[in-house]
Amino acid sequence: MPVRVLLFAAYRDAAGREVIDLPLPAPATVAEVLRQLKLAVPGAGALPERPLVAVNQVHARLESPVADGDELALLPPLAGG
Amino acid sequence: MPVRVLLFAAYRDAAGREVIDLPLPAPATVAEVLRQLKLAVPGAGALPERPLVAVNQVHARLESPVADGDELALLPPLAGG
Amino acid sequence: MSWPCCRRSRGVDVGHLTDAAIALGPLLEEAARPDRGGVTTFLGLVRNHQDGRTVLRLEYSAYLPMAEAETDRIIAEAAARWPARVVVRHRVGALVIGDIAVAVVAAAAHRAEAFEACRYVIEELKRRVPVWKKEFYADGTIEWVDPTARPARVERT
Amino acid sequence: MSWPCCRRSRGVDVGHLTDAAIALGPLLEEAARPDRGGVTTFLGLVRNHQDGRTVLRLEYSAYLPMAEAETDRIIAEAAARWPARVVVRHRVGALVIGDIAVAVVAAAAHRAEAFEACRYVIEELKRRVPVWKKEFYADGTIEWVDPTARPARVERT
Repeated sequence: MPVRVLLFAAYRDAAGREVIDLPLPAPATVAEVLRQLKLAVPGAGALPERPLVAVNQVHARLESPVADGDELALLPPLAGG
Repeated sequence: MPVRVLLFAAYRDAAGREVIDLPLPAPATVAEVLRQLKLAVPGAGALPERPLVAVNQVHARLESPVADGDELALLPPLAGG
Repeated sequence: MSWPCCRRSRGVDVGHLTDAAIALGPLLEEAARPDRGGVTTFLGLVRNHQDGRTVLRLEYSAYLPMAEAETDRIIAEAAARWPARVVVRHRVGALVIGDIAVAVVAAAAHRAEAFEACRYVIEELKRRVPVWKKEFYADGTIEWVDPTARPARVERT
Repeated sequence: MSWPCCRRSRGVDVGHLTDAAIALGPLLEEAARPDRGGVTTFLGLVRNHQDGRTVLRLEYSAYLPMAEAETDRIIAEAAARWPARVVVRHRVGALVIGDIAVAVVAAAAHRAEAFEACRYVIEELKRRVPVWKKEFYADGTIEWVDPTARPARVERT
């Protein structure tokens, strides 16, 4: 199944990419997507073990399920306000 | 000794006066000034037993001393802000 | 008695009490500095109701010299407790619905300090600064407001 | 990726995030009403220092659609807990020292509610809304700010 991964700020700089479409065996979890991402994108190896994540624009956990067509975002430490 | 008593807002309306100079035997307390005021000014009889008071622009108590030339203010319930 | 409204003892400063409309912009300028990134402001606006009655307008009066001095003391207490700069303005005279009756601006390097200093100052101001409010109601009556005579819920307004 | 900045889904509303300078006046107008007499505002201003280093300017970026949605959720949570109207604006793009980076305005009938709602929203916003800050220092270095890597005292800024 295709999953779109979005990278922001420092993570985007590290990976050199901001949007990555990954083909994945369904069903998957956030953790599995993260593992595949680190294999597929060299710069992504520098991402932390447990980054802040969102699935379809809602905060999620590494154990959260990821479904066909979901948008998974990897969020560096927030620094708003 | 002369003591100046200031009345504000509802107390001023009740007493019909805003400044009252009272001659008093020294030493005196706020309570004594209040007692004399109620005798001297008819409308002051309606003032409460224990009003909020200030001596020389600082919050005081009924037991606080009042000295020659002091300015004693009787303060209705505060309603600022 | 009448005191000149309002104090002009701090240079061009008009003191904490003022008979002119309160504009927030200048107060923010006065409190803020490039190293104070958190600014908490409280505005007390004239409401159109009080205890279920419709208010048309109101008048604030004050024991001006004590109100200035007590506000000075409150600001000094806040400055001793938090590294914050606090600016206060309170209207006296005639106000209409929506007017700013009081403004408290607290600027600090960190937002917790700004919030705490601002809250402290408005709470103490309401508790200690000698200001009185006369409300003019739609039914034609006029009253000196007595917060101590109100139910607790409303007293916190 | 780029989303149109910024949401215009609520009529003329520009959404919670904006690439234009934040003016407080319109936000107060938006939050206030004649029956909401207590208005607490928090402004986060761009400071000229961070962890002892001199900051010249900065850039905020955001995961815009999620930032809008998460801010919506936070405001709804506040509205469920306190009878308060809360308005939020957060800048994105390039800012200089003294600019308003974020503004939270909470208007309620009573000041306790206004303070609590305002504080809740800014705390949750900093904790949950996906916005990032790149700081440009006087020494020529540039860094993505990581509040989690800082001493606790500074983290609360």
